[in-house]
Amino acid sequence: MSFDVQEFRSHFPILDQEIYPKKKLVYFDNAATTQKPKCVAEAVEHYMMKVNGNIHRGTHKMASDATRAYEAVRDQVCSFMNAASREEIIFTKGTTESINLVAWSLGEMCLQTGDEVIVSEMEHHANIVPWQVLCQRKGAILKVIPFDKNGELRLDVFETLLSDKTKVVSVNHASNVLGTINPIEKIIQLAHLNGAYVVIDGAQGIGHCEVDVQKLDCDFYAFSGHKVYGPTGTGVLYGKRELLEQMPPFMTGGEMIETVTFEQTTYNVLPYKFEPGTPNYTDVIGLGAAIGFVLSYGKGKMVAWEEELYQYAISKLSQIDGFRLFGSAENKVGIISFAIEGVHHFDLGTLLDQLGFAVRTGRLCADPIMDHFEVQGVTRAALSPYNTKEEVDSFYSALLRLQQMFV
Amino acid sequence: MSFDVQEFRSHFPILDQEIYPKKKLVYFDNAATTQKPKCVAEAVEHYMMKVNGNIHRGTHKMASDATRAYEAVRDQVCSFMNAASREEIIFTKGTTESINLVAWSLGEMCLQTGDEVIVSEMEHHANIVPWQVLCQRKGAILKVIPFDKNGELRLDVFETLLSDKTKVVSVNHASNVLGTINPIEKIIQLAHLNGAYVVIDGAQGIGHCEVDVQKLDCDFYAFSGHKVYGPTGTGVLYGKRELLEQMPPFMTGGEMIETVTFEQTTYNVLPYKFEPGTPNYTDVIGLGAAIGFVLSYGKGKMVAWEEELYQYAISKLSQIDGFRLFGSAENKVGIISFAIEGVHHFDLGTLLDQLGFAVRTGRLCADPIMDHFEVQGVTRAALSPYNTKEEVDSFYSALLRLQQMFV
Amino acid sequence: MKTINEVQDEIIEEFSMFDDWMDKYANLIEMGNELNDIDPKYKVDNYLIKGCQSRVWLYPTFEDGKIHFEGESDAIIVKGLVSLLLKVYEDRTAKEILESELYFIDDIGLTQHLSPTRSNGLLSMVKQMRLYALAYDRKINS
Amino acid sequence: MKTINEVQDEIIEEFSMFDDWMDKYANLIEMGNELNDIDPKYKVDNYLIKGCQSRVWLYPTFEDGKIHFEGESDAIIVKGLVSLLLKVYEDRTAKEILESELYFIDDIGLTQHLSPTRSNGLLSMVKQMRLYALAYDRKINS
Ligand SMILES: Cc1ncc(COP(=O)(O)O)c(C=O)c1O
Ligand SMILES: Cc1ncc(COP(=O)(O)O)c(C=O)c1O
Repeated sequence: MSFDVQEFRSHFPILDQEIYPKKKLVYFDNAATTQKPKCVAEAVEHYMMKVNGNIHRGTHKMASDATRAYEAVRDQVCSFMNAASREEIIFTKGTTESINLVAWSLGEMCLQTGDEVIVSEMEHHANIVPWQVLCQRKGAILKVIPFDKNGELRLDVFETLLSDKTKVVSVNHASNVLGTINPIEKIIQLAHLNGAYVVIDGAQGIGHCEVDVQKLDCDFYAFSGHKVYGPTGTGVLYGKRELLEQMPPFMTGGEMIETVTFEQTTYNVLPYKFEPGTPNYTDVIGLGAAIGFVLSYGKGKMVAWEEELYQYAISKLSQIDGFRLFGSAENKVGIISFAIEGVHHFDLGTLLDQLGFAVRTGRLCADPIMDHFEVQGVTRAALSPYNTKEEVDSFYSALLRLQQMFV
Repeated sequence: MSFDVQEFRSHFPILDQEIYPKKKLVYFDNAATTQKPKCVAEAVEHYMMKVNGNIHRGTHKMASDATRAYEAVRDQVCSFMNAASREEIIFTKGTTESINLVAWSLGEMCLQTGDEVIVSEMEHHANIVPWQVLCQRKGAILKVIPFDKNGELRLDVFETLLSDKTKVVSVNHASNVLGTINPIEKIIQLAHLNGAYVVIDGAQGIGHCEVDVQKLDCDFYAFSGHKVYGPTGTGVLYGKRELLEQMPPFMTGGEMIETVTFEQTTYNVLPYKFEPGTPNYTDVIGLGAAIGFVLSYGKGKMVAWEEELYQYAISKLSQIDGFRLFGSAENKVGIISFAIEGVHHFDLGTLLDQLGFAVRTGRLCADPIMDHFEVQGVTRAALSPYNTKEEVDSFYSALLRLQQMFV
Repeated sequence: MKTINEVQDEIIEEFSMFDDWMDKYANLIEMGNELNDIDPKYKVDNYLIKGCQSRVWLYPTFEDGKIHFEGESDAIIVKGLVSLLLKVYEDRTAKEILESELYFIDDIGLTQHLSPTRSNGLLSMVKQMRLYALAYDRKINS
Repeated sequence: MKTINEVQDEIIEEFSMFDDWMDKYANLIEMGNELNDIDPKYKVDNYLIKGCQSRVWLYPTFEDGKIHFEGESDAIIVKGLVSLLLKVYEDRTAKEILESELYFIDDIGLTQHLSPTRSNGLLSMVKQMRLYALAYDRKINS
């Protein structure tokens, strides 16, 4: 059965608006955040306005209904990622918190002076700075896998970086700038052969790739709800149980403890040990609706359409004089970071906005990629399955038109 | 002008439901989380479904509209607490994260082996464990201000605990179990005389007390949005600018940096330095609506009604044989933690639920208070200005009726 | 001797007579009151199943291939639930316990007591009973 | 010499002629193109105002109680905005700058460029101009 983009799109009423008088919105900022289907807003509204009770400790009905709904999302995420058990799913406020959590806790558990952590040159700042700070604190060394001219990781260099000093390898599943889908199976294998733990920053991966954490055998996988049709303020950290068991907690407080005295505190079992305080249960329930939504279409079908759209867009945009694409890996998500010769990305973004196109411009939280290409920034059109070929066409025409303004 | 509880209540349609067949909901679990007025859900829905764009870096209209709305809430919170500048307002996911942030960062900045941190015996776990963990890491010592039989802090003991070793004092504004409003002005003064920084856990304070951080002169003030009519997943940390400037960041990632290379990272200015990653902007905007709602009534009026209700409730409930109140400080918020002789709190909570009453039972994330009274738990009815005298009456009757079941 | 499911069905039938939840809970309370307390010397941390809201002690003995449980709780409703569990699992073999499926709690409308949270020790108690059964099963088969 | 507000009003009038935002931006681009680049030796980090999306350099000189600014940006629209700011603040006294209120940006419908975020350096540039003015004011009055 083929993918009916108009039907899919109908779940996202936000897309049908004039963002300026007579300018239809074309939303291509999907790598920054996706739009939310109606069912997500409905779930959030339902639990905010009809069944709101603080979860876990409550004896009353709204509290236990909300608890059940919240914990059901844990089960759902567990099977969405094919984790071995629900205890391996930790809710956070986003990828950034997930990575900070694992960098802190895993670092406390396993990192010594002189040890090494490997990231890649194409990471988002969220997957660089926490490791950098950790290395500084521990006297460890941060190593970097470079990428080649197509925007693919140099696995040959990676192999030379690996040694018995390597304790952690943390790379993204897909790059938010280059779009590259990294060969994480291979990276995980190589790292494990050297006894290193592997963290996957799945912010851009989760919505576009099949994720089976048991098959991948990664030790951690992090993602944000808001990039996969869910609410802001939600995120997930998957971690292997035996590691989560050994790691010290990151944040502390209520709910994550078993008993507290001023002399000694014992911690609660997984996953609660890593979820102190009142969780963002309303939005987590919204995340559950988002995942249900994705499953109802099937990631495969959604991605197939996104891929078709991507190929279509690239074939058009490459016809533009001076069009430069950043990232042409063989295996990509629908992210198109580009420049048009002689046009500053900020100027382009500003005028595209006036024409109704929502794109992102600038350094995209990835300074090392900008340094690699020696540019100050790029313009990024990131596609989602709710986008259409007509939108791509009009984007193409808009670029041609704007290009004229700068000559 | 007097307070019209029915009018106020009309903003909370959740309250008008039968939670079980023929059982009207009576919501007394307000210290765990308050219900949300319609305007909060509307704001969230609006920014989720009509104006959703990831904030701060966007060049497109939805991104900048959402940014403006998000940053406007910072201004609003700034004036709500009377902070000296908007840079002093950090958004977090809740009190627990706020306290973890300050415990980590302030601890890194100022705590040495042998130094001391003071908390009180009536703290929520969220204001104990982070300090305990910090003290362990730093080789510092945790001291505890005890409370007396009325549930009031022993300031005389506090004075003896203070010394030039004291680096931080962290106490709650109001206790989530005893209801006590602590004399924080006095505590802040005394601590400052000894050169210690003061952190106020305002989770229960913000909704019930006037909070003017400049007048109080506290160094930090933390609260959760969900306890003051706002969405879950939102929280605030107020901190004095000169301290926030000096403190190292807690979590790191995108948006909180200025430039990143693998050798060195420089941080962004306040408040962004402490807000890495995509913030929960949708809910923060909801928090703005909640604060606007509170301001439109005036905290003073709301609290006056809560106080009247509290006095009314206490006068009724004290008539029950074997009724024991935990916390009878002179200055209290509308929190009634109690036991009925011979009835286990869990049994009571379970049956109250069946009658439609939402209360909280158990240890209330405050083990030291339970240890103090040598009880396994309590039952807590926490009032909010949307509660009515009729609700209190029916609660009183319910308790009498249930008491019969256990004889 | 009745099977585990027969006992469950009996309990379901007994509870089906109460239209009113009040009567249902009154019945549980009565059962709780009637249940013998366990020997105080077993009311120690070793046999304590930690739940946040109520404490449950569970003390197993093994004899002739069967498991015998004593149990208690400080909350009377939970004690009533304990007494139901004991009825169902009393003097069963490890195998019977491990293969059983508990449905009566759901059926008598007390599912909330099995929520995956710490509001009481019931779920933990069921788990603990199975753990004891598992350990015993391994022991006698090794 | 015209006052700051007179210059602002002129700019507003000029922009009011454009119905179409396209023309408005085309005009900004033209202004950007016409603005003289600053001396490359001042195009250094010291005079760089950091904005995430575009870079702006601002080089002040002080003479006869007045402040003279040169400015540049790598983004042409921002450069157009710079040129407007320079027009408004060109050869003013510190006092004039400090007492002025910038309303033209709002009035010509470019408020978004003043949002309290880092999407461009405009807000920072206005701040920086005021800081220079403040420093100069202190210097000549001390
Ligand atoms: C006094 C006090 N401090 C801290 C907290 C923790 O707040 P949150 O769970 O929203 O992080 C609470 C909430 O119960 C509280 O009452
Ligand atoms: C690859 C990658 N990692 C991490 C992040 C950070 O995600 P969040 O801002 O939701 O924490 C992003 C989001 O831009 C991303 O694209």
